[in-house]
Amino acid sequence: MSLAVEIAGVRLKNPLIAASGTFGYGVEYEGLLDLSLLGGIVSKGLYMEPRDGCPTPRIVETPSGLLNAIGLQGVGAPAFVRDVLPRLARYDTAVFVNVCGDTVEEYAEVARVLAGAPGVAGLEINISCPNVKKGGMAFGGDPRMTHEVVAAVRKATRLPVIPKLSPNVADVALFARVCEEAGADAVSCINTLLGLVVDVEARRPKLAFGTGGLSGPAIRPVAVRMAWQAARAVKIPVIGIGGVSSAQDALEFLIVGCRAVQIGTANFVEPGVYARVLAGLEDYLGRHGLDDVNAVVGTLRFPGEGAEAGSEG
Amino acid sequence: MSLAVEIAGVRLKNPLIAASGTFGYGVEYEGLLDLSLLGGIVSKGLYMEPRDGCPTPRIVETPSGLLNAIGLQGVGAPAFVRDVLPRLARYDTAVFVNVCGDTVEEYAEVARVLAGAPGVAGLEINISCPNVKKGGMAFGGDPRMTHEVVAAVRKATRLPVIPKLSPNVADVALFARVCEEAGADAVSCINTLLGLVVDVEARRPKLAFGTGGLSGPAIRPVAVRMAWQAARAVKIPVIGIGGVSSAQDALEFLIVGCRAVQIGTANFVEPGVYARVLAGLEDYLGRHGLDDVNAVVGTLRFPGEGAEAGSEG
Amino acid sequence: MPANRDVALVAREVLEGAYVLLTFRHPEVAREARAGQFVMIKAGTSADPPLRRPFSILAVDPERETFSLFLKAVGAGSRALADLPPGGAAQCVGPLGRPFEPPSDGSEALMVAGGYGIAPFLLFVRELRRAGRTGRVFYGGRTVADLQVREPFTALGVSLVPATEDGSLGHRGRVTAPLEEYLDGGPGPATLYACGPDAMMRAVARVAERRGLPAQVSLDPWMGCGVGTCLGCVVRIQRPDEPQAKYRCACTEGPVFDAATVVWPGEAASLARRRAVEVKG
Amino acid sequence: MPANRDVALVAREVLEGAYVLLTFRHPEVAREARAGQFVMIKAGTSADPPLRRPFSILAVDPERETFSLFLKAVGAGSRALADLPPGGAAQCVGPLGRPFEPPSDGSEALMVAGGYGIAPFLLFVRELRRAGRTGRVFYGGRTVADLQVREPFTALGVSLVPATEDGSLGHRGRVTAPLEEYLDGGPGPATLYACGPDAMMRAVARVAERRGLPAQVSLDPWMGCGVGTCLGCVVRIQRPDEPQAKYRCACTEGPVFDAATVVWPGEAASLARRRAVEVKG
Ligand SMILES: Cc1cc2nc3c(=O)[nH]c(=O)nc-3n(C[C@H](O)[C@H](O)[C@H](O)COP(=O)(O)OP(=O)(O)OC[C@H]3O[C@@H](n4cnc5c(N)ncnc54)[C@H](O)[C@@H]3O)c2cc1C
Ligand SMILES: Cc1cc2nc3c(=O)[nH]c(=O)nc-3n(C[C@H](O)[C@H](O)[C@H](O)COP(=O)(O)OP(=O)(O)OC[C@H]3O[C@@H](n4cnc5c(N)ncnc54)[C@H](O)[C@@H]3O)c2cc1C
Ligand SMILES: Cc1cc2nc3c(=O)[nH]c(=O)nc-3n(C[C@H](O)[C@H](O)[C@H](O)COP(=O)(O)O)c2cc1C
Ligand SMILES: Cc1cc2nc3c(=O)[nH]c(=O)nc-3n(C[C@H](O)[C@H](O)[C@H](O)COP(=O)(O)O)c2cc1C
Ligand code: FES
Ligand code: FES
Repeated sequence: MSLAVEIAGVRLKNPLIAASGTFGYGVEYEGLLDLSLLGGIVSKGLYMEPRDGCPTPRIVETPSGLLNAIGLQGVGAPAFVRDVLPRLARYDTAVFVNVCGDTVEEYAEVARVLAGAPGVAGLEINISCPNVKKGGMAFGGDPRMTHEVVAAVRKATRLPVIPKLSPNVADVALFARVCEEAGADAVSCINTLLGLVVDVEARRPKLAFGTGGLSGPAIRPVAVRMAWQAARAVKIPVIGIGGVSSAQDALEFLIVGCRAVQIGTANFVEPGVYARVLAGLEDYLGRHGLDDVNAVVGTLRFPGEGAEAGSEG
Repeated sequence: MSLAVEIAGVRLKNPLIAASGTFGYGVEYEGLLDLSLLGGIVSKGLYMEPRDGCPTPRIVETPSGLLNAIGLQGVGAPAFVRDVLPRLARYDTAVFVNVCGDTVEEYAEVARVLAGAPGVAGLEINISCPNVKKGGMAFGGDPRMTHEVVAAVRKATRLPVIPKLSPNVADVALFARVCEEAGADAVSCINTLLGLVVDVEARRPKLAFGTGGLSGPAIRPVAVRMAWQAARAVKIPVIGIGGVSSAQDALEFLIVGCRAVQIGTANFVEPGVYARVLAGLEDYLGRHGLDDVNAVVGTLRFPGEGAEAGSEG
Repeated sequence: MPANRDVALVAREVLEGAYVLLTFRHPEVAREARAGQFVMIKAGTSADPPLRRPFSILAVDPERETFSLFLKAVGAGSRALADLPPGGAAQCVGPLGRPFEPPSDGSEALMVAGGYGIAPFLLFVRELRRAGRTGRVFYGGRTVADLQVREPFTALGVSLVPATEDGSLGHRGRVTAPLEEYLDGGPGPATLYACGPDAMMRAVARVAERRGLPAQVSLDPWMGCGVGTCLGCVVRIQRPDEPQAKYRCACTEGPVFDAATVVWPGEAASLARRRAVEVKG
Repeated sequence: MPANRDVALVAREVLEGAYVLLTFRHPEVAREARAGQFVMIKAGTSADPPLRRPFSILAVDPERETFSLFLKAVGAGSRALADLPPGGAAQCVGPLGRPFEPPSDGSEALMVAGGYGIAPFLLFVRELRRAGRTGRVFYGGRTVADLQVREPFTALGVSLVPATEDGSLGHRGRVTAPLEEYLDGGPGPATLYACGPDAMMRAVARVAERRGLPAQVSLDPWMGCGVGTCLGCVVRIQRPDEPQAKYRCACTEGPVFDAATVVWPGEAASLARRRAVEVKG
């Protein structure tokens, strides 16, 4: 039975990837689980410089979800290359780096720093970062800015470029197409939904920053819908993200057309989630008489339509 | 202690309104609760003609949420006026009607039918209906179509006109402003988020229709954020909707600037929800030394900003 | 009149095979419940899963103001109820739905139950008895563990014919076999009542149609609210005077329907066939 | 090495005042836990509330491979644990975090606990005793019901000084009062350890600073993951060699911190003051 998939020329031993910002730099889980179990890891978001992040509270629970405003606390790209990458080299898993920037130039610069480093499988472009030149509006909310960032990173590196789509848009398929046109090798879909939780006693937002990003099981139906829309819109692979914590959840994304799936918030809930999801995937394939996980990709039968284009795998 | 609020010239004895499609025509709850407890009721969506609705399954549970594709099963506006309105006249609660249409003309026609009927406090315009002339795209996803529908209803009636905003847009504030400009007296915010749940065994959507609308506690952080954005963008009142099932939830919407709050999915979960939420509101006002619920409207202190404009109440 | 209440678990008896007997205090349900009616109930206040679940009312004790459920833990909602600690809190509204109608004079009630489908028949047997009527229960399941509510019937002197697919109790095979056998024996006029898996209810409906007997089935579609507003529970029903089938709420117009009016999923609505049955029934 | 496991509730003892003692089987925690360490644990698998909760490890039984928690039900997560039926399932990872460090040679351990803050000190007392050291516990709460873990200490021959705000047990008032009284009596060198409400820990930190005593506090910020990846639990810490405070994860670099390095919320970071303390401590 084969669980291997290929994303943008990178072979993953299985379709499960740890999502950015929810798995640290990977090394935090060293003692707790075997990182080689994972198809891949996405580092937390990296700018050039180290960042302190937002004041606390940074996270608040919501019904079946999590709202966070961490503020991209991190060590910066150069320190990551120096201190973290060598430690990850021991594991048989693909390491993707989540690239951030205050400006288009910074994205390209981070990409260049990483392009030169050994052990990076690809770059995930976090276009949900606030654009400091445009008053903090997210790059990923505007098709033109999205194109500009992706094209700039594309120029800066030969590594696979994987923009991560924002769900805070009306038409995610449009943004997927913009990324494809700008030279992306794949897209990740989705980042967190913009949300607000109010502390009614204090009449302030519960998060120190104000608004935050909503993740977890609560958003899964929205994420699956968007991944489905994106997968229908582009030829490049789509990596599904949003509320995955079981094999069934992962299968939803695969069936609507994703080649791989990221697990985010569930890492916090259950450090052992990968082994359980992998076992569930194998069980599912076995029960359905399939010997390759790619055989389920894009097999959704939508009412009134034929089956979606099958996998090439 | 006063819980009364005013929306578009309509006085509500308290800020709690039953949301469209989750409270039937109100009369279904006659035996179970005292309808006069409610500030108002919004009927389920009405076209001119009776509708059969979607095949089953029509509803599927999601983590802390509900995904539905009912397909606006209903009796049609004329039958509502004839059979239901007289029964609701007995209760001391404001009756709003949720107006649907396949075309701009149908919206106006339904509005005219209702304008002539006694006992209608206002019209909520369901701009999330699919536009049959434009291949099924929702009116409420396009600013121009939104303007057209709202302006047409505005012309058809002197009743308060309250468009209900779709959350499936990038910038809900823009749509709120469009409605205000088109002559709306208030806006409801939000309708359901578009979602998809896959039956992985059958590799089809769990809903017979395919996609559906996500509601319930899961969406509350997104709904509160959008209500906050809408309330900052317009002068007309905003009615908050999304995942309310407690006084705290209702207060979140009031504090970010809503004049009233609708309760949807929670009607299914707990038919007695209104009495509990009202008691909670009174308790809150008491604890905070306030004697008017309007005093909390728009009092959010957002980090880096002054207090939002206080209430006029 | 149904009432919504926060209820406490008064008694809990864990049975074999994921079944459990739960007793709650709820005066209105205890006083008013009729056979075939149900409650919508949910353990605790977690929003996952969000909704209540429908369960038939197995028994009531008007003096203690309690009612009991016979519940099989199959998913998150039923498991949360089954795991309630004694004294644990649930939210409950009931009694809801349209009950079984007694058989017409002189007609014997033949009740066919599958698994937890036995639940509504205990109240029904008591109602029949109060009216001086008789009945007979055919009780089927996969194995003996699915047939755990037997004593209360036999204690009332009601004959209960068990059937299990694995032969571990009573007749080996489908429960409709002993039913047909009984009917073949040529008893007097009979009315069929069925509650259980869809396939079983369809089979009973077919028996009734073939033999020209009236039948009532208690459908169990997915239910979101139980009070007629979510429109999630609709089933296709075609009454004899209707030109075509209509979606009707199983929670308010059912769960008990005249079997001849049910348009079973996947089956073409054969109005003529149903009309014929209606005329005879 | 911490390990993640599905655990079953082995024993459950309900105490007064929403407190409960819970015992689970988890070999690694039972074997490796050190005083001040915690587990992240969640009852069942509902997604609401989604996350696990941190609880100090109260006691371990390496032979039975169990550990115990002393838990106060305050919200949905703790209540779900407190309501677990015997045999009920939880998900648990541990042992996590940085434990208390023993006092330097010749220094007496003065433990100050508020409410459930007593939990880490039972293991600590055992560790001290294994090292042939002594200690003394100051145990405060609002009322006597908040001071329920007393016998295990006195059974070990440790002196325990209770204090309640309502005077229902021991000294009436804050627990820092008997602590200061004891220190005023001029004992030998002492090291302070505090676990409890923030205000209490700050008060203990101030006592330590004023008297030039080393102190360790076990902070309890909100924790999302317990393993250093959500970055939700960060607290401001400024070490003597650092020019300014840094956000540090309480779950991996704490929960136990040198009190002199903690930048308490709302307090200006007074590095000079803290440096002075460091030098003396
Ligand atoms: C009137 C009535 C009376 C009942 N009486 C009893 C009784 O006495 N005892 C008893 O044990 N049970 C009874 N049931 C069944 C009981 O309600 C269900 O077993 C229960 O709701 C399952 O909930 P769950 O959360 O445990 O399982 P879930 O996880 O919700 O799912 C259980 C099953 O329901 C299916 N399902 C879930 N969502 C949908 C949907 N949207 N549409 C269609 N199918 C869906 C699932 O596929 C699964 O097979 C009754 C049902 C009805 C309608
Ligand atoms: C290291 C450590 C050890 C602990 N040991 C014990 C112990 O031994 N026994 C014990 O009873 N408890 C202990 N606690 C406290 C325990 O973890 C909490 O009581 C528990 O997490 C509460 O969860 P809940 O779901 O019951 O309550 P919740 O509903 O989550 O809330 C309880 C409180 O936490 C606050 N809160 C919720 N979210 C946030 C946020 N994002 N930021 C800040 N505050 C928030 C709420 O305002 C509320 O006051 C310990 C905590 C830590 C960090
Ligand atoms: C605490 C936290 C931090 C995150 N940080 C990042 C980040 O640095 N870069 C990024 O692209 N996404 C970040 N995300 C988003 C996740 O990678 C993921 O897209 C999102 O959480 C949805 O997936 P989930 O529902 O599985 O968590 C973060 C999410 C959380 C909860
Ligand atoms: C079953 C169902 C049917 C609905 N029908 C309508 C409708 O007819 N018209 C409408 O404007 N909104 C409809 N809605 C949306 C609700 O009115 C409300 O906007 C949404 O559910 C969010 O609120 P909630 O989270 O409190 O449920 C429906 C929602 C549900 C769950
Ligand atoms: S269950 Fe909601 S309408 Fe029947
Ligand atoms: S609790 Fe998540 S980083 Fe500490």
